[in-house]
Amino acid sequence: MATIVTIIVFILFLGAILTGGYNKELMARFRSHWLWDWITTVDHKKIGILYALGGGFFFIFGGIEALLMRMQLFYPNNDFIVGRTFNELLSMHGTTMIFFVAMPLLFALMNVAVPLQIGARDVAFPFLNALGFWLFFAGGLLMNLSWLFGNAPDAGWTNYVPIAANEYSAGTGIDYYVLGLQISGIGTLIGGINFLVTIINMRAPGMSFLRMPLFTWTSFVASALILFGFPPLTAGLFLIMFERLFGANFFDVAAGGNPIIWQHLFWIFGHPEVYIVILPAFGVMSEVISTFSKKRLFGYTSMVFATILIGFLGFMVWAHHMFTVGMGPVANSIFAIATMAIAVPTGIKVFNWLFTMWGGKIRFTTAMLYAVGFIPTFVMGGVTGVMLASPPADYQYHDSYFVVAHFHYVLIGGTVFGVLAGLYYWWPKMFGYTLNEKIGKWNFWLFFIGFHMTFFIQHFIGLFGMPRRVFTYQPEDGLTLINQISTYGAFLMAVASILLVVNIVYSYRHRVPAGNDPWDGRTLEWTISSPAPFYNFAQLPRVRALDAFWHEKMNGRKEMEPAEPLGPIHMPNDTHLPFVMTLGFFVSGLGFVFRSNEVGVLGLIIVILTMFVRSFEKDHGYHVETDEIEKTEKGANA
Amino acid sequence: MSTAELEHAKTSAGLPPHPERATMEGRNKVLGFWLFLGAETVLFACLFGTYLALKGSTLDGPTTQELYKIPMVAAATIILLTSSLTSVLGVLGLHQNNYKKLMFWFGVTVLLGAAFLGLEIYEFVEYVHEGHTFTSSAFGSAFYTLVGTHGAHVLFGITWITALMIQARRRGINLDTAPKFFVASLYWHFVDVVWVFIFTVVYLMGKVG
Amino acid sequence: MEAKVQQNQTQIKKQSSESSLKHLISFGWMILLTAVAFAAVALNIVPQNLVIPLILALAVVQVFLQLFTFMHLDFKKHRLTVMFMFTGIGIGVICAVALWILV
Amino acid sequence: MSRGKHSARLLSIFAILTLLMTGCEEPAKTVFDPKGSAGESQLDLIMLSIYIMIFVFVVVMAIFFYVLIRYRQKPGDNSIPKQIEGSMKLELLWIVIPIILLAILAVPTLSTTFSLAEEAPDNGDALRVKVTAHQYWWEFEYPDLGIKTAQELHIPTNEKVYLELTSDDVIHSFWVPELAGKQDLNPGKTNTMWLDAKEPGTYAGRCAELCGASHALMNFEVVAEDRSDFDQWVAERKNPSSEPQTAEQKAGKEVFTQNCMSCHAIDGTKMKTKGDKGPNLTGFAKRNKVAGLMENNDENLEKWLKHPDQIKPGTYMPSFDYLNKKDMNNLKEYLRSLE
Repeated sequence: MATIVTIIVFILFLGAILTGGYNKELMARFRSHWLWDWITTVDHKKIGILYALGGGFFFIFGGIEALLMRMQLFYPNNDFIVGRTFNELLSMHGTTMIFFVAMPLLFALMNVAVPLQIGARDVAFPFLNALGFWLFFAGGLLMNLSWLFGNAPDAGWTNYVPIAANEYSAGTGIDYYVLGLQISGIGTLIGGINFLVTIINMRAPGMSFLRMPLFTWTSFVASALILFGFPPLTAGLFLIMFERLFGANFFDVAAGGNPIIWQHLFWIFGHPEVYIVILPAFGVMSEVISTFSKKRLFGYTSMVFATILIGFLGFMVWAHHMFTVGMGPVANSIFAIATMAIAVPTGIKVFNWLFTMWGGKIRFTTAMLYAVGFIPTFVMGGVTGVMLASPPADYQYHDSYFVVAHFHYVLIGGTVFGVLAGLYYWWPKMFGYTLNEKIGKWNFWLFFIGFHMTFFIQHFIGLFGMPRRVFTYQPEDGLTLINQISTYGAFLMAVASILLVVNIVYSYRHRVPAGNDPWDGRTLEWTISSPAPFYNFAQLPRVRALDAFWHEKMNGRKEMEPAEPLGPIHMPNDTHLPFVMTLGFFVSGLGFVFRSNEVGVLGLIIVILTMFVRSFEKDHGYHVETDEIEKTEKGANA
Repeated sequence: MSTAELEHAKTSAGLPPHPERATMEGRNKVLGFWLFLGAETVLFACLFGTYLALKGSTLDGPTTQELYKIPMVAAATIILLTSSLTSVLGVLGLHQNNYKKLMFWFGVTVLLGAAFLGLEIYEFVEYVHEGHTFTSSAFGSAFYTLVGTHGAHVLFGITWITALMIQARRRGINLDTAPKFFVASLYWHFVDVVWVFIFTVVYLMGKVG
Repeated sequence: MEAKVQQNQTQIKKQSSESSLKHLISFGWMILLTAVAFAAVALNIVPQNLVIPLILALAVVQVFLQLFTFMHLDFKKHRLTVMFMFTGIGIGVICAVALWILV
Repeated sequence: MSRGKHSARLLSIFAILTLLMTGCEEPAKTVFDPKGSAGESQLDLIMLSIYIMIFVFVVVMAIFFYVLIRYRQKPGDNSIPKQIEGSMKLELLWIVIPIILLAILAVPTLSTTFSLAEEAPDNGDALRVKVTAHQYWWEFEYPDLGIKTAQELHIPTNEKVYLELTSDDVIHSFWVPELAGKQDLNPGKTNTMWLDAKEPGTYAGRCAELCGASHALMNFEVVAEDRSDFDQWVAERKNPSSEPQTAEQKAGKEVFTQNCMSCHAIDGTKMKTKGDKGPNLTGFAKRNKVAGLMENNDENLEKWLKHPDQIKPGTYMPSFDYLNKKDMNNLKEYLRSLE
């Protein structure tokens, strides 16, 4: 039966792909719908907005999961959500927040800002960029579907075997994790390659590497980390998939396997991942602090080299997540020293930010508040990170709430503050109007206070003997009130998050055009109109210094000197193929989850067919003519 | 000889000497593909590491020394190395804008790839008969995952190059197809490099013990 | 104009004949290195504890041959590509060795 | 040694603050009050790193607030500040100082790492315990003494006890906050660690690695006793009084043989099988806790026997709610007579 269905679906797909839809009239209706425009877009700015929407969407899920967990921990021996369900919540919360919230939100900012900052008309691979987004979204969707179909992944975001093996995690929960991450991981890898090539090949004339804005630099290094960090995850996920679906024996001790292999593969990926989500946030902070202090970034060159160094060292330290595994004192010592070494380039960054503000004229906009609030918060997360680097001390911290507190300081205090600063900062460039500053400030303070209330005391919860990932504690442990305070803080953060939504709605209703350069910016994105025209730059700018726009402003010019005469601009065509290809992956993922290998293979065949269609397609894009550009430019300036 | 070369030089006047890097799209594609190969390197390295960690866990099945047949591996190696040479000769054809040379050498590459794949499938069937299967032990799983992933790459390479040849038949060599051929040959060399490590790390080191 | 085209053509000719030879030579080297590796294992002519380092070294040499001749990598022209590729190889080696000895 | 405790008191600013926040609840098991030398050496390191980190944090915050207050834009001031590229001297300063601080932390880190990895001496004098973790209970075996017990690790005070840790199913982690940090228990691999207790007492232990539905409830206790008490415990364990005395207990033993024997062993009886799937129940009456979790009394025992799954979700112990009231009472009588 399954085979027949498979064949029918397959033929339908084949027909649809080859004919471009059998019902022309229906297709025409589809094509004229605004949704079609977003599904087929290859414009990096629109894809950036899609990433932001996707990240925001999954943030709701991750946030609700966090609140449910904090509610369960409000009382000792509470029976609100216990056992496996709690494990599902904590696994989905972690995985969602890292892969489907933090990464897409950073990708959103990277998509919006990086091509504009380097003076490029487009990214290197517009098609792949769209594909990357859709794959991320499909992966996230697939994983969250697990809530509807019985059971969710329940082995933590680290998904350690053997609890992730068939024997100890019955049902298909872990399969959603494996296939969801695999699909979105492919998307992320594609996105990373796209940014690397864009930054290497498509910089405007005069934009040498050492004139690139720091956000572009950190995006570059983060993309390189994606490039080399995601393959170990891909490999590991394949191993787990083979073990769960096809009876392989990588991790089963009885068959000669070894569960530690997964831990290594996961953390070889996992540690760079931490820097993938923190480095772009560092970049945002550098931009925001520099702009709102009206000063050039202090020690730009050392910032760049610190970023690169952090990237390199990020691959040498993964085993500090495994000090208690029993690797022996020699390996532990080596990884401890390597880990401590990372504190040096990170310290360089913090002091350079402080000295960028030193002697400046600081304006406390909401974006700047987040950047300023980031410094003490991140320093807290950083110093606890160094504390964790010491193996004997880590034997006490490991897998306790101390670790939970530490990485939330880094991930919220670093990444989330960075994303929020970036959103408030680039919002006008994305949509043409600014977010309301008054609500923004409320948003910041509530979030800031709620955050510290939730997580500061969690350091102590850990040192008072509470392991992480537990659904309860005993009344005699003496941890009740401290947990309750943490829960109150979590709800305060939820209120702050709602306030952000309120701000977005309010600012949209009362939108005032922001103009090209609302913040007195320093970099190229502020030289073009807000929102940016679809071709970005009518004429590619000639870059003459670091902070190119600021340089021109200081020399009495209002805009960049063009590096080329006005001429037709080549643009890529919109295409629905990334969506179709993603659909193939999604079908494949669902097929394997439901243990129907025919459907799984069918999905992959759809993917490969779409690849061929794309390869044979003669898609050379189109040209925007000079008079149309002139008209658009005039319209924007009027 | 000289007339033929002159003839070919005339046609090549339309294309620059390195057509794969002549356009921005081409340069992006080549660079992007190199980066992708960097990622693939790490992927294979992880599979190699897994194999090395598990190669001793043979349980009751045959050990590496009993299992591996060096003559067959040597034949496969020669075939794949030769296909690497033929694909580079194809790229030379591309650089000379010599359509026939390009098609011939890439055609040979595909055939050699298919021969390699056939040999590998034959080898796997043999092993399964000897009780060395994907699920028989951790060693079995790791072996088939590593070598099989490489085999899947070969299969994908064959399909890809064939598709490109069909494309070239329709459109000839131009600034659009040139980078595609170049990139496909990069992929093929990479698959070859991985095989160099497979015969070294898996087969030869397996024989040594 | 005419002369320039002529010059261009001879350049192309020269380049192609040269590189053809270059590729054949490096192919010869690859076959040779492979043969040595197989022989080292099959014929028992190398001391036991040196076999594995030897064949690994031979494999590494082959990688360089492939990268710099067959794959047309040129350190001067494609500096970033080379850097990325070698970073990948470095990280790959770390991963493989770590799994090998730490697990 | 005492430096650790002393430092912990110096940290009381934080601790008191936190205690105030917690309404003077006393945390039951804290890393800040170690009762063994492993925990003390770990606390020494923790305190050293906290001091260094507080120093760093204070310096950063001093600069931070100075900058924020001093350099805010005054209304009407539209001048352009001087654009500074950087300063070699300053940048070198914040490269060198962190390196020095890290070196200060690294040296004791390394020496402690190696001292905590010390293995049991070969002469056979040291007390060795084989710890095996199961979903969701702990098995403690004293190979040199021929004793097997569960949920309660008995150790003599002021002696280093060498643990050999392994797991029967998934990965667990052994943690007694007051005595020593964690060590994972991996299936198919044996890790070692040592701990000691300087004063007699009962120290709470936890599983620290997510191990399934009842990870939160996989608790155990370390009971440290003077050497003479410990020796007495060993003697009792070697000759337990496991034979039923009263009629009820005898009937209870009957119920036990029919329902429980295939999984649970009781030493000192002549039962046909010696179940090893569940905890060894020898001397059950003397244990502090039922299932390592609840106070060992009649009521809790019945709760556990009737619906273990409601207490520890996912446990392998089946429900014995089908036993009639009499059988249940007899079984409890018997279990509570095991000394």
